[in-house]
Amino acid sequence: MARFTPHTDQDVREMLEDIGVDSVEKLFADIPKNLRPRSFDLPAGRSENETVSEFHKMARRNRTDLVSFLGGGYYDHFIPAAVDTVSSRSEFFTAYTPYQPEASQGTLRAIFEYQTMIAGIAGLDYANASLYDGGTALYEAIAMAVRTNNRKKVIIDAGVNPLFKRIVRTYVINIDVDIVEVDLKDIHTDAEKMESHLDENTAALVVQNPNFFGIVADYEKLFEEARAIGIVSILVFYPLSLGVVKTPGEMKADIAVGEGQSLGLPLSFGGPYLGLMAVEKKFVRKMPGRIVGETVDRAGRKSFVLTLQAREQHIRREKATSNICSNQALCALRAVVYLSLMGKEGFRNTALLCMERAQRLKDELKKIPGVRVPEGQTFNEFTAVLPVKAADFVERMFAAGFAAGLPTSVFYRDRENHLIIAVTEKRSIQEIDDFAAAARKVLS
Amino acid sequence: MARFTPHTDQDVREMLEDIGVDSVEKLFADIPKNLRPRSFDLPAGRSENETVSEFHKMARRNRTDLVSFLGGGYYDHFIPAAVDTVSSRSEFFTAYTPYQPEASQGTLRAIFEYQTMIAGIAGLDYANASLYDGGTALYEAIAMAVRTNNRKKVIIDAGVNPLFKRIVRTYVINIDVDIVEVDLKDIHTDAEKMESHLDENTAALVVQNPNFFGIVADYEKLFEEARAIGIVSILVFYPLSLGVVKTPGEMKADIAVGEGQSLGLPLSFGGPYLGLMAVEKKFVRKMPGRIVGETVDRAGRKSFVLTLQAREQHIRREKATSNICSNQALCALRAVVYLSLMGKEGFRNTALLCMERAQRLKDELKKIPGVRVPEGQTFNEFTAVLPVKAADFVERMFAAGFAAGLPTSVFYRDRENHLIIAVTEKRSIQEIDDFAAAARKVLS
Amino acid sequence: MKHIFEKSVPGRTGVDAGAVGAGAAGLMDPRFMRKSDSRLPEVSELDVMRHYIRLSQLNFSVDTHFYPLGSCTMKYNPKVNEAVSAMPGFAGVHPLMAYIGEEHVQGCLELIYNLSSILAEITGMKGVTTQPYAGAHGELTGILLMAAYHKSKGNDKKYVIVPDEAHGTNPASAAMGGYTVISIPVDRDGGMDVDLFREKMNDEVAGVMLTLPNTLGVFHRGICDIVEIARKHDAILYNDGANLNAILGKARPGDIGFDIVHMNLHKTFSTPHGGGGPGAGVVAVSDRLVDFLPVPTVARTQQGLYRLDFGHEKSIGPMSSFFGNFGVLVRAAVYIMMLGREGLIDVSEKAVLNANYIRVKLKEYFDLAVDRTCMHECVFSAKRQVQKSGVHAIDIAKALIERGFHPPTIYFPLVVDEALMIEPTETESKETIDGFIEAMIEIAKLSETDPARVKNAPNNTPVSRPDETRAARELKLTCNS
Amino acid sequence: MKHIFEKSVPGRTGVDAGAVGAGAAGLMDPRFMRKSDSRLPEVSELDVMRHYIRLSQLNFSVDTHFYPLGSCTMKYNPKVNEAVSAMPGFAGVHPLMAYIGEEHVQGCLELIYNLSSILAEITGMKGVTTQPYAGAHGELTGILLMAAYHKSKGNDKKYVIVPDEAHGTNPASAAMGGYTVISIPVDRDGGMDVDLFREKMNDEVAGVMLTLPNTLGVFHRGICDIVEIARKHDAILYNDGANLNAILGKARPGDIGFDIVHMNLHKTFSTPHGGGGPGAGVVAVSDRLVDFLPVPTVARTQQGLYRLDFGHEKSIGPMSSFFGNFGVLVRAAVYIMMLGREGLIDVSEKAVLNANYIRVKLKEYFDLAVDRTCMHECVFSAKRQVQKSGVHAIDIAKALIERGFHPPTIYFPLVVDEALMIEPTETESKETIDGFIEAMIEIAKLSETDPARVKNAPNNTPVSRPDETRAARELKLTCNS
Ligand SMILES: Cc1ncc(COP(=O)(O)O)c(C=O)c1O
Ligand SMILES: Cc1ncc(COP(=O)(O)O)c(C=O)c1O
Repeated sequence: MARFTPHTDQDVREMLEDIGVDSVEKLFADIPKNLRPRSFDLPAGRSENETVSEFHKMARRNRTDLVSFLGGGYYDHFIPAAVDTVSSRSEFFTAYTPYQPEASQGTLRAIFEYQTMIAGIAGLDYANASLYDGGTALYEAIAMAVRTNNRKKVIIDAGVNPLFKRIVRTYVINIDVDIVEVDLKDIHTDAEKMESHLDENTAALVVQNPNFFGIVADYEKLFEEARAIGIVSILVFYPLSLGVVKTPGEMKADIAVGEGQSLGLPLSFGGPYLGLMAVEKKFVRKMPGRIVGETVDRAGRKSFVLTLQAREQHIRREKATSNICSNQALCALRAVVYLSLMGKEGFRNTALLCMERAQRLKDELKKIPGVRVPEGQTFNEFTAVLPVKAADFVERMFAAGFAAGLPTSVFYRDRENHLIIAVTEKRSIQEIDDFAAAARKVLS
Repeated sequence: MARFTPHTDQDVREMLEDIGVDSVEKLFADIPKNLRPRSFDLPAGRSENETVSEFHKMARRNRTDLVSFLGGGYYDHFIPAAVDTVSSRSEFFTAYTPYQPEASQGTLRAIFEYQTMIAGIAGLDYANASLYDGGTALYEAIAMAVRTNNRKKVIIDAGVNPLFKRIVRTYVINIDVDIVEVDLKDIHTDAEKMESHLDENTAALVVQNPNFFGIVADYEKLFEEARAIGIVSILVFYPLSLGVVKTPGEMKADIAVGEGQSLGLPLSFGGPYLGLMAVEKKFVRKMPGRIVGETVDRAGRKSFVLTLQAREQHIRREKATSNICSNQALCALRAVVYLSLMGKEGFRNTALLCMERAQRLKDELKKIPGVRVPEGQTFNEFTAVLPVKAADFVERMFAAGFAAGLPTSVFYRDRENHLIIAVTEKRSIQEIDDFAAAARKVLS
Repeated sequence: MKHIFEKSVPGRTGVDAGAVGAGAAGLMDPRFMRKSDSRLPEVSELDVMRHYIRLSQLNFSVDTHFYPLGSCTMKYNPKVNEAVSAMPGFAGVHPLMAYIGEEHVQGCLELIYNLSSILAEITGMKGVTTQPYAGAHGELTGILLMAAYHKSKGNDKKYVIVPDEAHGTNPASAAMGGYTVISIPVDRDGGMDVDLFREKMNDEVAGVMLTLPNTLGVFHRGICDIVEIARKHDAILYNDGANLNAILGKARPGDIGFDIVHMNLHKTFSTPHGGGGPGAGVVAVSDRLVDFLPVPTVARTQQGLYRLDFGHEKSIGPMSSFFGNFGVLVRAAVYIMMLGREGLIDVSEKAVLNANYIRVKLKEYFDLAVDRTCMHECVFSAKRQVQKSGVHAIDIAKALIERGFHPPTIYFPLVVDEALMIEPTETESKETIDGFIEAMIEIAKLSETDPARVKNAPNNTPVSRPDETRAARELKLTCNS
Repeated sequence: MKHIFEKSVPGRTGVDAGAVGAGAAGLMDPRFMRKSDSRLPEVSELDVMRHYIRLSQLNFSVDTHFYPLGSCTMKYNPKVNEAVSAMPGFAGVHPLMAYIGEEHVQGCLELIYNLSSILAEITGMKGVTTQPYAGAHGELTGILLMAAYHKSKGNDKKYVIVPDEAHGTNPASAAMGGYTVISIPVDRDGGMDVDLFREKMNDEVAGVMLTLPNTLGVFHRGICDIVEIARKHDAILYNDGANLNAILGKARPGDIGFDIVHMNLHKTFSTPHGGGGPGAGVVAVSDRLVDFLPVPTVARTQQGLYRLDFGHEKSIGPMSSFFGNFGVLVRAAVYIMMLGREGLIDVSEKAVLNANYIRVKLKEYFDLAVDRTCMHECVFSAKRQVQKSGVHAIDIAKALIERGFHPPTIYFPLVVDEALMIEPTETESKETIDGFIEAMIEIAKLSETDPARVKNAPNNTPVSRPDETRAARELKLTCNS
């Protein structure tokens, strides 16, 4: 059994003597006998060797050989090896929240750069140091809006990731916020219907770009109208798409939130991921989560510290802007390293590559009789309407070695033949063509 | 295509201007036109993404699912994860030979500790900072012997790893050293025959423990006799076995060499491995390779430096003790971390576990009709004589999911039915029993 | 040191994304395309490497320093955690695979299922959700579970009781979940004042949040009374289990009478803290709350197959996108398998032993917040130093940094003036702890003999005493602002 | 800092090896068993981690510092190298699998085969062995190939000619392979003196070892004559290709007339230098030496299967246990695939550009060993500084360390007094190089104005100017000696 307590018998004896008790058990005397465990039925420990081998077997029960076209907001993007090199530095990954700036300038500076980059790609003024994931970040944005204008109604486009919407609905079960979901027109935002919902009771308006079905739109006009009546505009974004897609800033969103997984994080069966939040200047003091700011030290040296801590739970307790404490700092570190490595050119080119590859698959699939691809601009994910149930298609494509995409039926009762297909820069031309060929076979 | 040259066009222009030439090509003017390449026909570059994917496919063409009982001097031992954490520290793995002690105390201290531990496990006085591998280390030991007593004949027990012996034979093709190989008695050292070869012309005597067939012996008496007539005793050792097996020091060997792969190095299809060398005090100034020594700096601080450099090629050129320059430093670092992690107890227990597991398999196999296991003490590897050709058995065991061992026919023409089977602490009881069951089936 | 942006040179490139076709940019209608600069740096891979490796060297961390940051459980985290969680069979798996082809991800589902069962046994609870991403997220989950429970019974309750020593996330979570917080002070023994509690208790109280042992390192002595009183008013007992590392195998929240407990897997069950996260705030509940747990959960069929279960109609719904921070769950599962029953008990015993050792060794030099046997941490106050020589807890912290130790927690608990909250954890050796004790004593003495030296620390760090007020006032939050 | 042994406490344990049965130790006859102490330390995993991580922080390295160590090609090594070589399909494969079941290791064999073909094309050669573990080992391989060649023709030759600027491994390898070394000085242009060479040449000369470009950074101008003269006496032309990084796509040893070349894959084709190794010294040969190459080689059948070929009866035999440092071969293959034809040419162009930039910027301040366009490195001498103010090359090196730069090579080439051999490599940016140039100029000036400051450097390192004589005299080579 592995053990990480370094105490020798002699250490224990000496320490107990100094403490003045004669057994370790005495130190637990405050726990009454009747509160002792009724059971503590756990297996015996194992060596590291045995443990690794057990988990290796478990890991093998997950398929890693499938060529994946599965997205839904989480993508199989390429991660440069250098990201791991940095994020596995002990000094980064075994430190904690940088409360003590003298002992944490590394983490503080990295987060400061992260804030800069997230604001930069979103085209907004500020960003915080991370939130848990895209879905919880969306809720935090909504809460900010509600705090800002004290209104209760929140209009959400049905094109927003259903995984995010579900979280928002859970969060509001015991508070006075109404979520109004506005249906799509086929797979597009129904702008007119959206507008018709905006009123003086509306706290926030939430749209996603590209939307869950892959459709890219421009929400600038909608946001303008919203602003005119004091509504906070929230845009859910896919960070990597911003290499080519119009930014939240360019659309004049007030708050942009997104899932940061595409910025150098492995899919890892759902986490750890990264909640991104960037805001227009005036919202900065309302932001949840850690924020790093620049200052000078007593010798006038440029220094970085956690700032605006008065918003946070450890100072403000029940009046804090959020309850968040531990965040996704290591994921944010990965993101900043990823973005540094890609740089301006790599960031744009990755987005272009994704788009180009997706287009190729779209074109190939369109040629298959019975397959329809609804009109609309898309980035790296698109919806195809199949002549069969999408779930059945996916099942048969597994057999051919592909994770073929996400049947919308997983989240929407109707639309049984809709399949959402994602293509990243990791998919080679060959794989795309093989996929099309396999699809043709399955559908013939 | 990936590129690691950071030069922008402007950088190049400015630099050329400062140099005073108008093109980079001009800098190559010293290479005459007629010496320019007749061809340079290489593929275009690829991105990191594409490259990883290509190599991933290649890696998949190697089986990693076989349960391995293959040894032959190279073993599938468990490597604690912490070894990788240390050896992948940029400060260690992107530095070079510690010529500048002020900038290299980390490497120097680690090597110093490595020297201490290798000497410690071998039970000898000193060790060097590493050699290429076990086989080349054996040659270096022989060369030391020849340098020491100026004799030409080297007696090698046939139980020494044939892979090592082959290297020694290559090394001596153009120098005046005679290699005399002494046959085994079945799979044991033929001590009498050995002794009969020792004479005043003999430079060195080489034996291996455990020998290639897995047999453990005690060579103390033989070494004593050799010493009496000025022969240098060289023992080839398997470092992990020294958790239980009598040490080179206890046998009073003069020089001990071994393959260090078992000390935390992956099998990696043959390298990088680690040539170990430990010596009796009086041989220290004859050792090849780097050696780190302790001293003090100008402020009296404990310091570490490369020492006895006057033995080496960069000072002594053709008179150096060896031509070795780059060695296996990173592998030595892994070994020192591995040994630190294991410690006294883990080192011994790993050896005991190996022995225990091997014994179990031996016992099981013995029960199979027609299988014979020759008498003799063994550590974690033993020879079984099968009722069929060992190569055929191995072939059929592949189909059952096992790398069943090394047929001696690979190296020795006779002995077609001999199979050398290795068992490490990584093999679970279950795997051992499955192996025995599969063997029974194949042999029935 | 420069920012990465200051190292940027126009036209310099890092990782090549791959060859883009000439027509790629033409595939999208320009109206939908980005026109503004992404403001990303233009640097080489080497630039990136040198920059961030140099940055890392400015940090203190568990792997390089003793880090007794109270309440944060900065224990050593076995490196094998990282190796296992990075296995392609875990790190490479898309979570939506569980929705479209669960048979292909049986290993991941099994891991979640097994870990859930083990955590239920460790806490003495019936049901578990792995969804919460951190302790605070677990708390919110708990609060919403409370709400759903009371609503299902038709009760509309308004308050949640939280003792004042509680971690800031407790009241914040209660408020975020829609409740008004009633704060109760601690008594002289460091536990929640039971009389005051009894007084404040009423039928409108939805729940009580208790940390056990609490943030003063004390196992509330009034716990049995508290449980009884709460039960009487049908208030849900919530256990902030961030300090579970003190009582593994010594007490289980479920046995004590709690209905909900969140665990900080990243503390008790070892995940490197990552400079602030990620963590995992797994929640376990008693019988009566199981039906309200977030969906989906992982179920096991009679055939031994693992599948997603969306079945609970009473569920509060999902708290996170999938199953929580799966990578952190993997690490906890690895850790628990390695330690096993005895190893986990050993963790708590040694954590408590180390804390008490520090307590007795330092009590002569610093005032204890509560002068009695502590659990996994001991809380001192620098009151005495402040009075005698104006040396504050923060000065002591900085003097420790100067001596190569990460300081204890000093901003918390708020109920202790000038707090020094020391949690050594079980992985530190007597030698290391003795070194720390020596440094603390030296600083205590220096505070009397030469307080200026303490107040001027640290002198060997990249920066010293940055101006926090200025940071908040000037609000420079990006490199280009 | 203490040694790991000084941190050892009896009874403390690190990694648990696993549960050993009570009878295990009884399985072996005590006569064959160890009785002495293994002298290993007894420390926890955390002790080990803190110890070695702290040690690492005492180093300069490419990932943290500019490291222009001449002749060593300390370029940045892409991190992807590490990721690929650690793939279980490579790192986990037993080499003897190639002997007992080659069909199960086709990927490894293919990699060796492909890399060999590519390296043959890069050098303009016909056959390749990947067996040599490092440059020096490649040299010895080459020497033995020479010997085998001459022996096969019935010629017993005695000498190998090596210019005096050559790396120490050249004469050492020639001697180790059984030859007597004839050393030839360089001429004023930095190349081997052709007249002297012609003079010394005779039929007993087995071979000539030439570094190209040589260690003065010069492409021997007399190369065509040298080739012709050597050929006339049937001497084998050996190219020390450690500097191949200067001429990728600009010249190929095979086209020039060499019969043997060794490459330092760890230099030209990027492997992290590991604090001293491992490397890979792959050897490529011309037609007439192919049959003598070490066995086994990897062959490709008509069916596209890869297998071991032991077929050459003229082979000198194996130089290493298997196929050389396979992990290093993987890295080189990854690097070459990423860069491709144009990328490799770019490597040499930028390496030479950087070196010449330094050359012209510093020639005013330091004496050049050879005053002409250089290739991948430029060699200065500190003669002027020695004469004027007693500042030696080593003092300049230490002053550079003080300023955060790893020094150039100063112990070599031996033919240059007070050598400063600067190889910036192609991966360093103009900004970094400008910073280095500035530091060098500052040191040059300081050598005149305040030489003591230079001679007292460095002042900011863990140690300064250790006493090497004492180390060699007292010979303390282990912690317990
Ligand atoms: C007692 C206590 N409760 C709750 C939390 C909140 O946990 P987290 O930071 O994971 O959200 C913490 C963490 O600091 C804590 O110490
Ligand atoms: C020119 C030259 N030749 C040969 C060598 C020897 O190579 P290795 O250190 O790999 O044995 C070196 C390495 O330093 C070198 O620079």
